[in-house]
Amino acid sequence: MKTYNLEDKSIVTIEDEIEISSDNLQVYYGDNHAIFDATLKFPKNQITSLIGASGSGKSTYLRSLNRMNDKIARVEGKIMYQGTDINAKKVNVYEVRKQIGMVFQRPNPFAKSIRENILFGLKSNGFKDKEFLEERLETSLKEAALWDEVKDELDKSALSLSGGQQQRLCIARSIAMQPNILLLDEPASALDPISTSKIEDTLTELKQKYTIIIVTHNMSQATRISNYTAFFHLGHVVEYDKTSKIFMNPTMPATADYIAGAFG
Amino acid sequence: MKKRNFFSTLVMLGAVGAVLTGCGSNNASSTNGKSDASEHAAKITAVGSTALQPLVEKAAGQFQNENKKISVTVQGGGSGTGLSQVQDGAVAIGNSDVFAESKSGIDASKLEDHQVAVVGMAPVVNKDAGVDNVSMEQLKGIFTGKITNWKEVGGKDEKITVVNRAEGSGTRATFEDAVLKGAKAVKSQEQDSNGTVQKIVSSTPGAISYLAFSYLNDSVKPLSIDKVKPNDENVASNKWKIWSYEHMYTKGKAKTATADFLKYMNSKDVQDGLVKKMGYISIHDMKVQKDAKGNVTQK
Amino acid sequence: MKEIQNKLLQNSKATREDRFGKVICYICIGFIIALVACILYFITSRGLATFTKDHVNLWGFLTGVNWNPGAVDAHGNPEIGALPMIVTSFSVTILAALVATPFALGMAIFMSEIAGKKGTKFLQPVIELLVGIPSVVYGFIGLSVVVPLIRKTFGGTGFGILAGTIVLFVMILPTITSLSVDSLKAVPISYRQASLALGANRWQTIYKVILRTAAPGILTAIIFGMARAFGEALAVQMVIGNALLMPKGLVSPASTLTSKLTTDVGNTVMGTLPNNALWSLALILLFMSLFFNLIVRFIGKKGSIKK
Amino acid sequence: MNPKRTNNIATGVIYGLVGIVVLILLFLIGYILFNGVPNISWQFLTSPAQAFSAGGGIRDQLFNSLYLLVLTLIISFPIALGAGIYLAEYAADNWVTHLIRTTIEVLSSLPSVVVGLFGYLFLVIQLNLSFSILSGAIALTFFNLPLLTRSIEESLNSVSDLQKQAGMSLGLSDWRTITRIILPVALPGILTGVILSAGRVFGEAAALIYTAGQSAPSVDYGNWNIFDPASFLNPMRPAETLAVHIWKVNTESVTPDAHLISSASSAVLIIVILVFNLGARFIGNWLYKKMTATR
Repeated sequence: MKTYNLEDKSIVTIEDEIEISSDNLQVYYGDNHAIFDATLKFPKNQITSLIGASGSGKSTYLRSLNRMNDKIARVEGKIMYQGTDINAKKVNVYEVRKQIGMVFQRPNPFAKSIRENILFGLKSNGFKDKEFLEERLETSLKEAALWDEVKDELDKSALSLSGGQQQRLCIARSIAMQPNILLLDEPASALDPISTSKIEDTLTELKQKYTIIIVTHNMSQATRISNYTAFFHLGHVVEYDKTSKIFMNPTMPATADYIAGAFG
Repeated sequence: MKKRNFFSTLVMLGAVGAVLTGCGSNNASSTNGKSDASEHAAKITAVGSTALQPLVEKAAGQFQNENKKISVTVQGGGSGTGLSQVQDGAVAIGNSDVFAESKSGIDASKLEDHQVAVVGMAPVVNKDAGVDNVSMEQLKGIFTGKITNWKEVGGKDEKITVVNRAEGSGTRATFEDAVLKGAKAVKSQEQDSNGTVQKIVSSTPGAISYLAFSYLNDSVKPLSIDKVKPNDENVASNKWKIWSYEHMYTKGKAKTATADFLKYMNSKDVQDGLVKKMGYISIHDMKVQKDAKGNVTQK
Repeated sequence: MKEIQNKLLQNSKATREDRFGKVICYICIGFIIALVACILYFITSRGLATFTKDHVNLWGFLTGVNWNPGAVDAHGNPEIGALPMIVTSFSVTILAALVATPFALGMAIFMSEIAGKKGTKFLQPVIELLVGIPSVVYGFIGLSVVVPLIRKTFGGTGFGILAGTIVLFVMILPTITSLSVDSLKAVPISYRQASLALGANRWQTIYKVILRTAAPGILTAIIFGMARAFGEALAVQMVIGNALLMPKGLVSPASTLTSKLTTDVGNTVMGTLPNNALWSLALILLFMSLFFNLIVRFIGKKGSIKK
Repeated sequence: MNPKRTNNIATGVIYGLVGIVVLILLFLIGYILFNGVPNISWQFLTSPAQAFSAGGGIRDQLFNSLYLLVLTLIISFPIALGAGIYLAEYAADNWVTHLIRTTIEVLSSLPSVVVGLFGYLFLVIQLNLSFSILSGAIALTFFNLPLLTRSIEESLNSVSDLQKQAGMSLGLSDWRTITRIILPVALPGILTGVILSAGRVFGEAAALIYTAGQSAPSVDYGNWNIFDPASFLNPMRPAETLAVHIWKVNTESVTPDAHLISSASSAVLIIVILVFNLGARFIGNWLYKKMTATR
């Protein structure tokens, strides 16, 4: 692998309304500095992809955005959301995570029924009204394009679903909480092509209502679904721009080499 | 990682060490719980000798039937426990197989002795030892380790396995007083309970031990000593020397409910009924009397 | 916006729940620690009284071979030598653990790796059943089966370390087995699949991957087994012979710390030397189990693969 | 030696070991049941014990054992649960945690009689709980805590991290995630711990002699007033359990049928434990299925 000057970067200025942004974000695992000065702004109701080689820090960055790295890593810098620095200590992390949902690489439904998977979070937050819950159940499953497949067996164990269905259930579970932002950490990497394309379709639909940030290994996936793309390399954000720009005409040599398949 | 582990253990040892600096005075503090509280509630607790427990428990049951307001709890724990707890005032009655005088750490003058039964003990051997009578000297020889084969006392050519009783137990003290008379017992197996001794002697060829009369049965062979048979009449007349009292001690003079209960223990009802049924010898039948030092006098 | 900001900054139900949960957990662990501290203090203070109050020589206590707290020796010191019991306790525990571990591991591997669900379903309740059999029953079976068997095979009385080892072996087997099964089951399936995919056969997978991964858990299982063996009294007391002699071999009567403690503690008077001496035995027991604990953990650290 | 042969030999050895263990188990259980079952009768199970005459039963002892088990679990399970959760979820990997683990393991190696005497001096005398089921239950808690705590911790740890992350990502509190999501999945493992410790409760004698006592005063099974000394539910009454009864009958009893009582009681004990194990497993599986919706 060539060495690049990591201090050089090309970050586009975003004109649209910003939903969430990070300002000089640093992440440390013990003594190991994992993310350097990540400053990124994510536009509302758009899909942004985070790409980069394994170990480039894109997942770490994503997990920092809704404070999933608490207790695991030390995160410094600001994360601005709704005019509040949600990386501050006094912030209610549970509220943060409620508004910024997350879907993981491997499908991880609860060992409960399909219905409970969707409703557990809501019930835990004190929603008791039956009608409201049923309504949420149906809407979220529909939004996640799972309703037609499971509507007759809502009381079956979620673990009996196929991998792709489980992952869509996880997406439905997240959106049932009515978040503003959805973080997805390589949501399709463990799935077959058909499931993957179903998930991609779902995401394209979902961006009407949510701001989506997705980590992906799959560059064609990034081009297919995302409006913006950020390229991570060795913990640095090297380039951030419109997806078309990044893939057609990257500014930075590292980005160009990565897209050309020179490494990663 | 290793270092941390050792460190944690060091801290643990340190904590143990810190704890011991303040240990001198704890003995009194942990046992001074309640005094005489049991009597106010007309609740009597008797603790101690496991051998005596069944008798007292049964008597307590009958006693409660007649005195509904009084509840009597009887527990084991051993003679030492009984004596120290009654001395500390934690319980109303301390049951003991031995005279309080013989226990170090017990101030016998503060305790009042109530003798409730007499227990006789007999040496027992495994059936195939081929012996049914020994002299006192021979018995002493066996338990001091001078005689090691049954053929030396007229039995089979079989090694003698001595099974002694637990150090400090009432049975052992009685036996050693009567048989060894100050000589030191050979180091050997020790068992605490009558039941276990019975089982071991009956299953181990060449084994010898001693049991209270009530535990004698077909599985083991009791020995006569100098042709005197181990039975109740011989104990009553002191022809059979190995016997002792069962004591129920109170701290100072027994009061109210406790006194009533002790009186009941001494009544004809209990002495001729329960005491005999449980294999003890009634205190009323004794023709002689033994004091704490082992001196026997005619009644 | 303002509303969301407020939500973000205010404590919610979840915050309270978490605080509540933490408090509960800390109370529980605090309670356990207090309990342990209490009991440690209790044993240590009584156990050390022998040395501080009755001025018994610690070295003499650890190396002496005569135990007779009621009497004094030629120099006017009480005869309190615990060495024979220490040696016996050590031998019985280690032997029992040595014998039981391969069997328990074999059982555990069988139950978690080889036998199907049916085999496990049958074996598990049976093993758990054994834990509940009272010591006394083990003791009596030992007395009526094991001791005569040893007597016939090796001569002597049959009482001794060997009989104690056999009885303890059976008693600690279920503990080690069932805890080991748990550890083996906790090894992720992906490890097995990965190993098999690399062409390793079943045994190689078990030996090189599963056992290594589960090593710390298995060692804890062994510690728990040894701890049980170490603290067991009633059963051992019946078959070991309870003779205060230095063990001469595996079939000569001997006495363990616990059997002595259990036999005599009811017959002594609190606060007197014979009683304190027994608490000193309990203290040794405590230190020895601590020591075992350390050794096993030390071995465990060396043997386990780094994560 | 080639890997294939090693594999075969190893498998053979394991089968051999298992075979021997199974033989031992069968012998033990067979021995106890064979000696005991013929002596069990309805009358034996339902009549009170006799001190010196034959024909005594084990009614009170049997009930006491079960009641003591329930009380012990009520006391020790919540504590062990809290401690287990602490160790699995909150404890940092540092020397304090190691220290705590070590102390808990040491606690499990204390001889019964030491715990019994501690219980006697501390609970019975100092706290004035007198010889009672409650004292016994607290003393047994000492034994149960290490085992339970460990099995709860291990079961919680064996649940995949993904489940916890899922809970976190929904904005649930850690506490809720642990108790409502992870705990149900860990249930079968926890159950093993409960069953093992229940076995210990059933089988323990030495510690109970000094705490729950060794006499079984007759109680009224129709009296549901928990505070009435005569009530069978009163936790402040002395209670001899089945294991203590077996011990007593074997060591100091003068009843002519001591041997019969002892072997029959042992058999009853085994059967009760078996029923409890199977019952606990059944209920556990049912709960597990209900909570996790796996069918």
